[in-house]
Amino acid sequence: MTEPLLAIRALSKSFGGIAAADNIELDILPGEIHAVIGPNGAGKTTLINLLSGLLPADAGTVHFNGVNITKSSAPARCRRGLARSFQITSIFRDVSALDNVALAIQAAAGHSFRLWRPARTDPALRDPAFALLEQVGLANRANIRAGNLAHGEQRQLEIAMVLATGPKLLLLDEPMAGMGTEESERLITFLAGLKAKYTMLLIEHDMDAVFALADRITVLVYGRVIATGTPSEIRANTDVRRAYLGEDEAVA
Amino acid sequence: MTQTSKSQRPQNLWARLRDSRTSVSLLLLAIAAATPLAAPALGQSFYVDVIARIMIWAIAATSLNLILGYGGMVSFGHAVYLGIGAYAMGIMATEGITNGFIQWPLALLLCGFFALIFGAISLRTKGVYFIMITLAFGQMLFFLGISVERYGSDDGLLIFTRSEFDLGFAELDLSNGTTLYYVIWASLIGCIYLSHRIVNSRFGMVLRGAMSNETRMQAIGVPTYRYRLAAFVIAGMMAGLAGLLSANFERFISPDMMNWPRSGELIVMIVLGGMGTLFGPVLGSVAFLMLSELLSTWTEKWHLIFGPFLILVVLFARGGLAGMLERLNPRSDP
Amino acid sequence: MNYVLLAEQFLNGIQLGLLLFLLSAGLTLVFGIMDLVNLAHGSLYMIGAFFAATFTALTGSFLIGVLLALPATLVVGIVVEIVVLRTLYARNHLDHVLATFGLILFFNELVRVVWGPAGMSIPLPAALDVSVSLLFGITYPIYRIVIILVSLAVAVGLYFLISRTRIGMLIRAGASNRTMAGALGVNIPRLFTLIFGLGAALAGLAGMMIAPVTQASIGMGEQILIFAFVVIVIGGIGSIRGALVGALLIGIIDTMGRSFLDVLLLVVISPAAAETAGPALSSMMIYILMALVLAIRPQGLFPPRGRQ
Amino acid sequence: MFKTALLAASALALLSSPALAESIKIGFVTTLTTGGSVIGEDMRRSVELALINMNLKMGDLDVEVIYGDDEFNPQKGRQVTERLVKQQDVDIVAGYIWSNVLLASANVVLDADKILISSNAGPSQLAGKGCNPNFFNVSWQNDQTPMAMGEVLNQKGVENLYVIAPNYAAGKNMVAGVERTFKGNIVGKDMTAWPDQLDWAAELSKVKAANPDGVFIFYPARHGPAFIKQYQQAGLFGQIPLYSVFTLDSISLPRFQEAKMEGVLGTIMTQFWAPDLDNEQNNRFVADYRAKYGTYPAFYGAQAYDTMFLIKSAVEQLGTKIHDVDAFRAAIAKADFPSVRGDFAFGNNQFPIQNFYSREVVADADGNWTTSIRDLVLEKNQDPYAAECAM
Repeated sequence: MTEPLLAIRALSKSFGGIAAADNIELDILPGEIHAVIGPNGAGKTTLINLLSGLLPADAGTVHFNGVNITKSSAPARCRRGLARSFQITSIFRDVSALDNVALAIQAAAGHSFRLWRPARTDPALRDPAFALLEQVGLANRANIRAGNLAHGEQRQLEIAMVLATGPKLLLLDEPMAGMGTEESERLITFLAGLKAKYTMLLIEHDMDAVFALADRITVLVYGRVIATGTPSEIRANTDVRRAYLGEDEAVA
Repeated sequence: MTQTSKSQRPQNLWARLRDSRTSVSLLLLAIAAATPLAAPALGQSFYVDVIARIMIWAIAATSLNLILGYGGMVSFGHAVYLGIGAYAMGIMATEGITNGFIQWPLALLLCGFFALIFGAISLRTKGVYFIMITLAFGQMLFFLGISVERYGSDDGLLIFTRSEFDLGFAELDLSNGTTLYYVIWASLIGCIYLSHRIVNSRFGMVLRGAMSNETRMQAIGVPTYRYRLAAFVIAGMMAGLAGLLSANFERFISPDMMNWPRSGELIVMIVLGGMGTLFGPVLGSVAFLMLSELLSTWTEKWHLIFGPFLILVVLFARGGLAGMLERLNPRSDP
Repeated sequence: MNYVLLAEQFLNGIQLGLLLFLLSAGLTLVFGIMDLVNLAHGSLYMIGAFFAATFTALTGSFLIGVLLALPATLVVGIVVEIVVLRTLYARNHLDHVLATFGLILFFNELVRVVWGPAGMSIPLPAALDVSVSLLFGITYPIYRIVIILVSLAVAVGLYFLISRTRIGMLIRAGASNRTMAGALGVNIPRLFTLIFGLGAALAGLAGMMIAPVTQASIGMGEQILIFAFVVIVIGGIGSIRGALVGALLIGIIDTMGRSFLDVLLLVVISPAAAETAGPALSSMMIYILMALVLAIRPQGLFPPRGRQ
Repeated sequence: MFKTALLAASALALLSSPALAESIKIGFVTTLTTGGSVIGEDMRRSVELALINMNLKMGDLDVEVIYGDDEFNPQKGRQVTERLVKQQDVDIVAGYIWSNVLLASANVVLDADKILISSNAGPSQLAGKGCNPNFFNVSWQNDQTPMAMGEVLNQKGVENLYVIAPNYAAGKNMVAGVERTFKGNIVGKDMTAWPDQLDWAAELSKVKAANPDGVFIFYPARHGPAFIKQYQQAGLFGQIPLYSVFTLDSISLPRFQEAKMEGVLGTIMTQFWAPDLDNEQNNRFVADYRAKYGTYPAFYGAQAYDTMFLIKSAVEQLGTKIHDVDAFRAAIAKADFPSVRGDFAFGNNQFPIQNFYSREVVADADGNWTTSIRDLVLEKNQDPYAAECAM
């Protein structure tokens, strides 16, 4: 069996007595797109926050590439190759799209204790950043202030930033949220194209996207994993249908 | 798409001068450069001192702007580094060390050291807690200054000998008012240029990024704390330079330099001038000090006018003077 | 160790602490709920003192003076909130600091113009102007006991207001989650004005209580304001309980420092050094305490739940 | 733009054209804002009164007084002094309430080779080794008044004394002064934060515990009434006698009367002057002051009044030659003027040699509280630092 890229063991987190992550066990295999689905409040975003280091876990361990990162800080995890997007777009709104990606490139290029040379004219940052913008289809918007981009463009920009950090595993928190059908479809194609290079953990409400992209799916309800399997296995799983799709009567 | 869109176009001089913020600021600096020559001829030598004092405050404000305007760190105890720089000089002068080559580096190192300690603790907190803990550190040193009798305690300390810079072949004589004036002027230019380099460097990008969206910054792998701390130390040392200059210029230092209203005034200058802009602190310190000078000669009750003026600035002049000047610019490409 | 002195100093600490609590309670609510840094809170303390002095002089009775000064300070607070502060809520802390700094300058000068530079004293009824013997040979100024009792009564009243009434429920909701309070369908602007007015009246009350001791004077608000900020930061912003604990802590530590530090220092350093180091260290102590608390608990001792 | 700048510059140049010889410009630095301005107001009133009484003339010269506000802050005091010396180009600088403000500002005036007259502050630093030919003091050296108080304490048989004073230059001098002459034990000493501390609960509890024969305090301006009030509330009034210097004066007594604190009547202090000191100059000063302002003048005002008449006497000797600093200095050093304290002479350090009296708080014929001279304590006293002055 393949060594998992990300191994989650007995991961727990609660807020004031309410378990948002309850003893989660999950393996993400190299090269797969693994979707996590579940109803609102199931703890999906909490899971990503725990994995990216934004929240400290109460218990359990996370191993990435064989290394225990349970106690690592968010920046340290990112530098190991664990990059994330946010459910609510998180970009630097006051500067241009290109500046955003250049900053992510800079972050990946080692320490930033360089206090003299102007960063905005540094080809070592600008060129790869521009290339990434081209890749996500924002090249013609490079010099627009990020806060002025359309919503969908901002989401694309965030993905460009995620890619700029040179990740091995992408943690994508509802990348299609708030997008129109056409935009979503383009993003699905784009993510599918990335599949060869990156492993992905995808949280998504858009079931079409999930079933189109995912190799495996995990279903989370009240912070607990109730099923993991291929899309067809999940589709057939009665627990899932009952707990998640709310089809108690229909199945019975 | 051409190469130029990837890197910001290097602006030519003319393009920069069209920016009214820059041109007004450069004009002010040029006036400052000409003052020691022109003022005595006009019988206004007093204004040489006024402008020197404004420039010293402008250096301090520039240093605070580095962390506040570009890093979002609202330090309410920044005047303390002014005090440390000044007291380091004053204490050494009292103890007979007048060699500037010893005084200045030691004073700056001391400022850096204190900024490192205070910053390391303060930067663990956020928001209002940060404002308050920096205030606390400022007050600690303020009370320390009050209590050390040997160095004047509450009454302050007179400095009888200015720093001596003997280069062997020549001497930089700070007891010559004009020399000191131009040292202050050059220091201000130097500090503005240094902050210009810093805020546009990779380091500056991290600082600004962490101000605008810290979570994102962490998520792209940047441990923001250490960059903030480094900026805090740089700003502390720059303020220390202002303190050194002030001690040489006024030849009198008192703990009051470190008291919290002084830190408040520094913040006022920055916001008044336009925070997060290169020349904002200069514009702000000119406006603040000139206005208080003018109003206080006009009426003793000047606070009655100045207080509401500050409130109006906050309410209506967003972006401060720099912002107002920017609005004067001819509309250029978006 | 002189136990009578120790007990007396403890009472002094409690008295200072409770006075600080009156001032801090309003500050921490305004801070915690409206997220407004109000440097001018001390000005309301000063104005309360001057109102009380004026009304006492007019009516000849301190009690009536206070009863008139309380609503007067409340009105000033409400006017300040509506005219200046209301527009500031959406702004950042920096703008708050700047604008309220302007308010301090304005109020200090205004008081000087209206009441003159000399300040005002408030005559107390003769019965309150003396000391009384307590147990074990402790004598204590009656008026300071009055301060303690009134402050305790206000603290209890605040506790009931906040834990038992609808307004209190809204205040608690606001302190832990502002948007939630909005979602409850509350008239937020009115709630804010109310809270600010309450804070102003409490600050004014503190000023009124201390004026017969120290006089009403210009600038009396600034030094105590810094104390109050230290209190609420130590206690945790937005927490009334934190303000109470922080205020008592600061009051007792400051008083004990002023009383015993020079003697304690004698054990380690020479008398001459102790004479100068004593006052310095006792002035610094509360700031050292605050730095320590924040270094260990960056959110203060009692951070309100649900706020990060 | 350039034209306006030029116009403005020439306008400024006009404004500050050098003073014509038919007037004398006096810079007067005092506290006109903040809580310290009660004293500044008393001084300014007395200066104005002096100007009226001399018909705005000193000899043939018109008099112009330019006030500077030190904002109760040494740094600001120094800056305003600088403005007076460099921008207004005054002929002489006078005033100064606070020792620390004077110490910060003195060398601005002295370096410009102008005459400096302190109308109140008398720090030891300028009386001893740091004495200066261009510096004159028209009040007293800080140590002297408490030295007189030390004598009074000895006469009263006080053995154990508790000392409380603010922790700044004058406060330290006052404590040093009383320690100089007081022969008993100092059983406790508290130096409190200045000017912020207005609540002495902790210190008063310590006094109670120490149970001394007397308490010595120095709390000028608004601090005095606050301290004494708390002394009463702590039940110490009538239990432990309170001996003060510069604490009960014509500024604070109306406050006590307002607060109905009968206990201060009869309190003894030491001073070089009192409103009822009987001489022609003082009688006129006090009567005019009361007629114009309705209250008794304080000693601050008396000193300011003397300052103006001292300058007048020098100008009358010099005529229009006031720009000759040496002659100006010599003329002032003669101290040939009618002083509100009767005889007046400068010692070698150019501080006054004068009498110190004990005085008592009394109610005058109309029931107003004031102070009245009792006994002569120190006769023709020179301060202890004069010997260190090389002049």
